[in-house]
Amino acid sequence: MTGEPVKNIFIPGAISPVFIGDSIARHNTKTDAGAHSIFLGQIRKDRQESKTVAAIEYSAYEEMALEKVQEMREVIIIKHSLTCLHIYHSLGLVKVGEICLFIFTSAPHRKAAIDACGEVVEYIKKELPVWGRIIFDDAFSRWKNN
Amino acid sequence: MTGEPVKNIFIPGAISPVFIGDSIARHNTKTDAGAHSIFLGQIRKDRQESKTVAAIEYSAYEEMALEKVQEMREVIIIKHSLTCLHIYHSLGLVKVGEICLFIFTSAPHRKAAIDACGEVVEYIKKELPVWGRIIFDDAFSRWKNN
Amino acid sequence: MEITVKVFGQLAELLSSSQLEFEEVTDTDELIHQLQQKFPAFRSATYAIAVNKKMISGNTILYHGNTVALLPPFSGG
Amino acid sequence: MEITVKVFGQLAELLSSSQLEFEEVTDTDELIHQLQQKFPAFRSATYAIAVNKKMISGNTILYHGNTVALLPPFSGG
Repeated sequence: MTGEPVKNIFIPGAISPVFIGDSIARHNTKTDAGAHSIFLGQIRKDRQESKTVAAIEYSAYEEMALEKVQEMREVIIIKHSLTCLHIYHSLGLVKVGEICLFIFTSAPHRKAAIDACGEVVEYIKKELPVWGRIIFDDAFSRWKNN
Repeated sequence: MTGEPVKNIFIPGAISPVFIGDSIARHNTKTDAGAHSIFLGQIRKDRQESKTVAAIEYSAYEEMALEKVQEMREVIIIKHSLTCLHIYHSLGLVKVGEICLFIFTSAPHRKAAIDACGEVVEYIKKELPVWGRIIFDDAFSRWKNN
Repeated sequence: MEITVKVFGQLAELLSSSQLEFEEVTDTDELIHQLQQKFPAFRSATYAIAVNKKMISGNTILYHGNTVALLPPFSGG
Repeated sequence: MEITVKVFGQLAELLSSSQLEFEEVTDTDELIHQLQQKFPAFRSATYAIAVNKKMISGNTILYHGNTVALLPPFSGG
């Protein structure tokens, strides 16, 4: 435990490409970094039983999710000697084509950044108390399962 | 061979974060994509024998590089059923903290996007006729080796 | 004694509530039993349990002020 | 007969040129031999050879108009 303050990862609604571009731009001062790996989750226009996905509405057990992410952050940063690690997940409604997940790892060399990013994606999908409700174009909805 | 026209991958100087943000934004119409994986190479302020890296100057055998990338593109897109694949590499001078390589893969699901992105990074680093000349803060320079 | 039960996702729909309060309940097994009595549909639900934001795997004694969360399968990202 | 030789990276420095023209050369072995005669420092260089943008691994016959590229170890990205 490095004791850094708990960071919020939740963003209301979609994550904007401008926000992502700005985040990348700010890393030009991180001159120890030689490699950045980014994962973006985007709402896919899936077709299921003749319905088409229009959006996903996310909810979370926020306090628990932030505690879990914080523990995972510290483990992953040390394990891969990361320069930095940023995680953002949407809450509320995110429409088809919009971004709901943004993971950004930086390290001196590519292997650490790429491996860490992949591990964080798996963690977020499997371990984080977040739920997605899929909303179809006919307004019918059902709970997503990963 | 799908016979698509050969795309240029080379960009003069650094790749700007705004360009990357715009590229992400344009993918909101790619509604078959559920996952994007991005790799960015950034010039690291390395210290070597008491010198500090200030920039890297890239040159390439452009015609051959574009032919090779085109062949690789077609193989990777089919192998991972990608929605799309974009590759950009700087030519000329790129300073510390600036971005010299931008790889962007999109697929319906995360595994394909992540695996493809990693494979393209390795290909670019090992197979592409591109050369980097490291320029130190004392104006001394030497050729980079991967 | 006061135990807060937070309910998420499809379970919140099933129980028509995202938060419940319990007065007399000594452990998580008893809590689940009381919930099943009150909400028969809850019997067939799939969920994990967290006490004070930590996942538990067996029956766990509850103390005054504990928060129990009922977590259906995660589906973030 | 005309063969264009393109030279890149550290090799272009070594040969003080990024492009050379050869008139009489039948294959890549002979070309390398002529280059070594002309540029003694070239003997100790590390490089791969491409003919018309395709990597070759053994001696290759050259034809009028061929472009030979001498490629030091790649260091992109």
